[in-house]
Amino acid sequence: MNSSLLAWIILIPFISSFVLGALYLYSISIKKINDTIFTFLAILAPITSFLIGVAFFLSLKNGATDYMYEPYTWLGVNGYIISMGFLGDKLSIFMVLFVTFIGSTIHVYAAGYMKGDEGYGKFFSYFNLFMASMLLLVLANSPIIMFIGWEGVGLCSYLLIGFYFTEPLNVVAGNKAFIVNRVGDLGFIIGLVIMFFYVGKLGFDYYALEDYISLVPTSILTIIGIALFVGAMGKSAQIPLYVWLPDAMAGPTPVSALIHAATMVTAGVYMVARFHFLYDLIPHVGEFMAYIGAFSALFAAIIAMRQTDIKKILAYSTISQLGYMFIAVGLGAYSTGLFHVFTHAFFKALLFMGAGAVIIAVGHEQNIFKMGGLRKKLPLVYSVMLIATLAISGIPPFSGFFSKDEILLKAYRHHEYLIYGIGLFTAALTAYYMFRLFFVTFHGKNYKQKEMHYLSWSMKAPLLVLAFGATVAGFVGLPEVFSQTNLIDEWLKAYSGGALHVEHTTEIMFMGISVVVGLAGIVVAYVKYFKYDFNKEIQESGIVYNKFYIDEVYHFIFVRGIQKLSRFISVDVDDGVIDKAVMSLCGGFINMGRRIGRMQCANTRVYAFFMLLGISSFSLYLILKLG
Amino acid sequence: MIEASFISYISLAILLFSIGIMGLISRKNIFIIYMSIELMLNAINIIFVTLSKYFGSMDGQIIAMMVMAIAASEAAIFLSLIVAMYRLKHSVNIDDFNTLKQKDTL
Amino acid sequence: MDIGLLSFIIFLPLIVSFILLVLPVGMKITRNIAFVTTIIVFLLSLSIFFKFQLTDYMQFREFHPWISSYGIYYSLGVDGFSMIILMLITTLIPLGYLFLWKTKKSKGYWASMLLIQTGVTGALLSLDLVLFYFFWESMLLPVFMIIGIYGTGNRIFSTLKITIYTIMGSLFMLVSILYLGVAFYNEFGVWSFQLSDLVQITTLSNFERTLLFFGFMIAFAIKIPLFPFHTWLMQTYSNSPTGGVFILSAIMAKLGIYGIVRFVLPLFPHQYVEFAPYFVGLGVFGLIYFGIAALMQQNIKRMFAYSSASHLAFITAGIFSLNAYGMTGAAFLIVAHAMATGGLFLLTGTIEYDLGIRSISGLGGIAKKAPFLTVAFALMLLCIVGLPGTNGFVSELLIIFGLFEYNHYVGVISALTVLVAASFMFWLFQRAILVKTDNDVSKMKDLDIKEIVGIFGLAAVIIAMGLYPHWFLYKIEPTIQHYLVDILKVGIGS
Amino acid sequence: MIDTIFLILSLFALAGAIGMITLSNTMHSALSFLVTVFAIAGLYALLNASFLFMVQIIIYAGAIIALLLFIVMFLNIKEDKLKEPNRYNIMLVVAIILAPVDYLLFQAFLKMPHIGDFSTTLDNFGDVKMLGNELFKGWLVPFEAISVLLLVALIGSIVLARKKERE
Repeated sequence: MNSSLLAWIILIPFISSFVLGALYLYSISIKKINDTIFTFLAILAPITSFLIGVAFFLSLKNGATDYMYEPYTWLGVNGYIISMGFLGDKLSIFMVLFVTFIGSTIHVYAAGYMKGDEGYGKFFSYFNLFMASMLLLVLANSPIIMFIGWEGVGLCSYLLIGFYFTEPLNVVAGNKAFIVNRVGDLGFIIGLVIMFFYVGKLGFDYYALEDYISLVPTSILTIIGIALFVGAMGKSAQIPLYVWLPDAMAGPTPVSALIHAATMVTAGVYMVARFHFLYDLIPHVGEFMAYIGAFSALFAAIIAMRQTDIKKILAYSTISQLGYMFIAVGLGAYSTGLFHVFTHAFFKALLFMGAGAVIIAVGHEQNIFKMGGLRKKLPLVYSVMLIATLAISGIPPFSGFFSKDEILLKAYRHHEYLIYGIGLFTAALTAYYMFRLFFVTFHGKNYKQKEMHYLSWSMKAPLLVLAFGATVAGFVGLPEVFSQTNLIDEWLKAYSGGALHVEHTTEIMFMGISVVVGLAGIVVAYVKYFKYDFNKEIQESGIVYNKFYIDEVYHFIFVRGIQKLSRFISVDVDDGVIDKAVMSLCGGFINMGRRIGRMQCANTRVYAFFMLLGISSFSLYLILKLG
Repeated sequence: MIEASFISYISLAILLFSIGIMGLISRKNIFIIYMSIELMLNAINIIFVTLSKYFGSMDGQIIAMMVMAIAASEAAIFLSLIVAMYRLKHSVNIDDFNTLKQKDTL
Repeated sequence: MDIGLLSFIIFLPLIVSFILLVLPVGMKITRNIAFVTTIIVFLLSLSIFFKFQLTDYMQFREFHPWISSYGIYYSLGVDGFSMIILMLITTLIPLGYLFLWKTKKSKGYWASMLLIQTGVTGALLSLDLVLFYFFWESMLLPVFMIIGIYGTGNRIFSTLKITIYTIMGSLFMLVSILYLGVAFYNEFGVWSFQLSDLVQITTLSNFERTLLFFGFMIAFAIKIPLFPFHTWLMQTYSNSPTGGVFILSAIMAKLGIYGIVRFVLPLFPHQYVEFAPYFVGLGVFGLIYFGIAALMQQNIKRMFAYSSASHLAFITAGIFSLNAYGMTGAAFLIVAHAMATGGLFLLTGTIEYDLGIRSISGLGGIAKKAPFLTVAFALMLLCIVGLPGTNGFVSELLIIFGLFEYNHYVGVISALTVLVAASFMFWLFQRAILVKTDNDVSKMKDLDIKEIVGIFGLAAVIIAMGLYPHWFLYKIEPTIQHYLVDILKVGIGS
Repeated sequence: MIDTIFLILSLFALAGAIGMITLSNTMHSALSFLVTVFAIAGLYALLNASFLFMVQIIIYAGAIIALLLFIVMFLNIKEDKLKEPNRYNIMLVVAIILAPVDYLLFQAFLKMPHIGDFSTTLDNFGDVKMLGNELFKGWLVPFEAISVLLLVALIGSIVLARKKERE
């Protein structure tokens, strides 16, 4: 295989995005273009990328070495060179596969979801730009190139959250997402810079970094590790930078599915796995990361329990699931984390797409307490949502069970009992709030009858594909007790963090505990919400519903604080002190000028008199001087 | 006793020149100002002629003559200017001719 | 053709401008001919770019006696650093014309624009300090006229303010130049104001050099502007017509930076190194200070003024970082920022032209009316924000590298730049362009084809420079290394 | 003899000059200036400048002052239009200020190098013929320039004094 095809994986969606954008501008300002052209161009790109990805996958599977393609020198200063390069190793091709696969399905779904929308072409332009950025992030061979993709996905996230930009709330949400992500990027850049300073001059691609990273003292590595993790926190919405993700649900649902659930938010996890050689050297940072992940998981799950907006619930569950992934990668079990990324992508995308279908069907209503009883109306959506909900709740044999269980097991085996406990508890909460959503949406009694909107096949077909995926995705990482070969561990051997052999009985015991806990959550939800009475108006309130007022606190401290500071600087300091000082200096001169100006009375005789005075005094001086 | 020496002529010229300046500055009548200027020219001419004799060279006289020629042309211009200005403002007071003065100072 | 190419570039606009002023032609013909002139100049500078050799020497030298009794020569030359800025100027000015095309200004406006071009390119290319001073001052005059005649608001006062500010700074520089000339005469017995001669002066004491250093620095700091010499900027920007503010922000401010690198660094390397910490501190402080101040501005141009000040402070920090990363990054950010901020000012000018509004609260919902404008605005804004894929990112990254190398803490603080610009820029974008408000923007027209070609051409360059910066950077590498030699000498000496 | 004539002429000149600047009637002061002009002409004669003596009388007394008087009469200025308060005070101040200047000039001329003998001169020094020779040998170009100047003044005065049509 020619390694230059790696570049095409990225270029195809990029070109597609550019063409779509240009056509869209043409379409809205000059002559309308039929949507089918947009659809065709848009869907072609991720599928082509996917096929190229498959080709690389097969080639790597047959024992090919990692592909490396460096088309040109990106930057060369002071003799140190950073190349624009792409790396196709097992990790990146794994990511490419699932990103393009999920991306393709969601493209198809979006073609139905966005049908007739004014910004149809724009949507797909952004979507393909996102694909290109995400693939660049994944395929980059050096942290800097990765950062280009990293920011690119952030930009697309911004653009897509604020897709309906005439609404202030959407744009505010987009801004929030971008700025909070930028806080993370600040960390990322600092990490990059420090890394470049210490080892980057020996070469700044992953191979070189892996070779030389051990030259760096551990204290510096700790700083780098934490700084990069701050970047991951931003992108993957972990405490304390998670606040943007729930608001990001303002975007169209396919966006939430693709960007804010399946792919972009997992970039942080991917990044940590990418830098496994760094984090392997600093397990204490990893532990910190795991704790952040655990607390994020718990915290988000608690908030999700009381939310009423279907997408917000899913958003918090995303944060929670991302927390699990960070537990895994924090503890060095990168492949386990990526396994969860993989399964999560399926069931969370499915959940969002199902939710999107529901939202479309009931006419753009997102409050689950205004739905209810949709089981009969939307049988297909009902069944796929059930699969996805079971998967996220960790019920075997659906995919979520295997990955989540492996994470918990890893946590236990690393003697992180607190994390294990939190994880387990969160699993119960997850099952509870997901089934709360599920029951309220699809079951209940005394719900109002609603007029249903038609769902096109382009929306339903991807649901089926992903439902299949959500069911079977777990089997690529079967635990040892069921199968000798854990495919995903095998594939990502370098990232598995060392095999942890567990007694089969222990393993089965842990699985049992997980299942029991998950079922317990489901039972509670069943009792409370299966026959939920829609007639009794309950208004959710309280500190949990209000997300612990974190948004308000942030707003008060950061937004208000900086605005006050800004006003202070520009009004009080700049105008009040500096300009005033300058102007009063000027004023002094002007006053002096006025006084002197009075002598300029515009009377020639007076001028002559002054001239005479000058001559006279000069003469006097000469007389006195010369005697 | 004052004798007609070099320095006497010079002193006379200096005095006449000073009187010209005094007239120039103190008076407002444009004719008097004009005559003061002419007086100053004459004072300078005296100095030229004196120096001409002093150095035994004709140059001073020639310059004096040219000054007179210039004074003559000046007279023509100046007097026609006065006529034009008088026509404009009906005044010979130079303080009335202040069109160039900036009215609003800074 | 080589002989006189630079002179041709400098004086063609001047000559055309005089001819146009003398001939009884109308505004339209003046404008069209002026535009063609700038295009010719652009093509000439393009030929310089391609003929440019990869060395650190001054190229395309021109050397003629001017006031020979005082050793003042008409001496021109271009090296990597000035070449990149020359390209920038000659590219941006025709672009600006495309946007100013429809503003029905009089003939004098276009003639002044040509005069400005002569001033800035002359200052950029002259290697004789007196000649430099001559051009440095002469470029102020047309700006003075453009703001004073075609500006808005309290324009006369703004004009006075900028003029007095900059001339005051320049006077310090003039005194320093003369002092250097006299020192050279005392030491070598001949008069010369050539940069290459003046660097050989050895007789000056450290104290004198420090004073002279600050004499130059004040002039440049006012032009840039650095904290606390910045207050002229905000008022001038908000009262200038679009063309004036475009020139001021995109080009003239950059010449302040250029002056530091071209003259201060080789003339006073010791002082440069000695005072670098203060200027780096000032730069990083200015970055954050102006960035925060920009947040709450109500007037778009005023906000961009603060934004420019913020970036220019950052560039200053970059050139004082004393290493190749910072200086290369600064050179690149000069270009990136000039392009982006120039584009933004032109786009804002279009909005102002259509709607007559320049306060943020009076705008909103433009995106629906003018999609091309919105896309262009977004691209420029992303470059200002320093998004990867634009040249803004490359330069900011390099400067952060440089500052980190200079001092770890400063480097970490300077990384805040990724946050500062983003916050106010995106907020502005939200309020002024995207979100629909009650304001009436029905008069807003989208860009016409000329403007689209211009601005998207610029955007293409911005992105190309972001994706393949090396192709643009390798030509200035030898020059930067040459500057570093001066600094390294100091390092060895002390 | 010469000393006496000089004394008398200079007294006349000074008196005329002072009269010119002090008299309030323009007519009177012009006549007073005429006295000065004649006195200066006499001084020229004393200084062996016979040609200048004539020119002074013809041009100054005959042309300039006469023209001046003519215009003054022509314009017929009302005396009360020209209130000039405290002009004597100003003159006094100016005189005081001028004192050092005069003193300096006086000193300067006193210290001039003594080249020629002032009392004894050539016989024909200052003759019209000598002046003419000198003028047309060494000073031809300035002389011609003066003639052009006179022409310009002629045209200029006509242009200036011409009555313009109201626009």
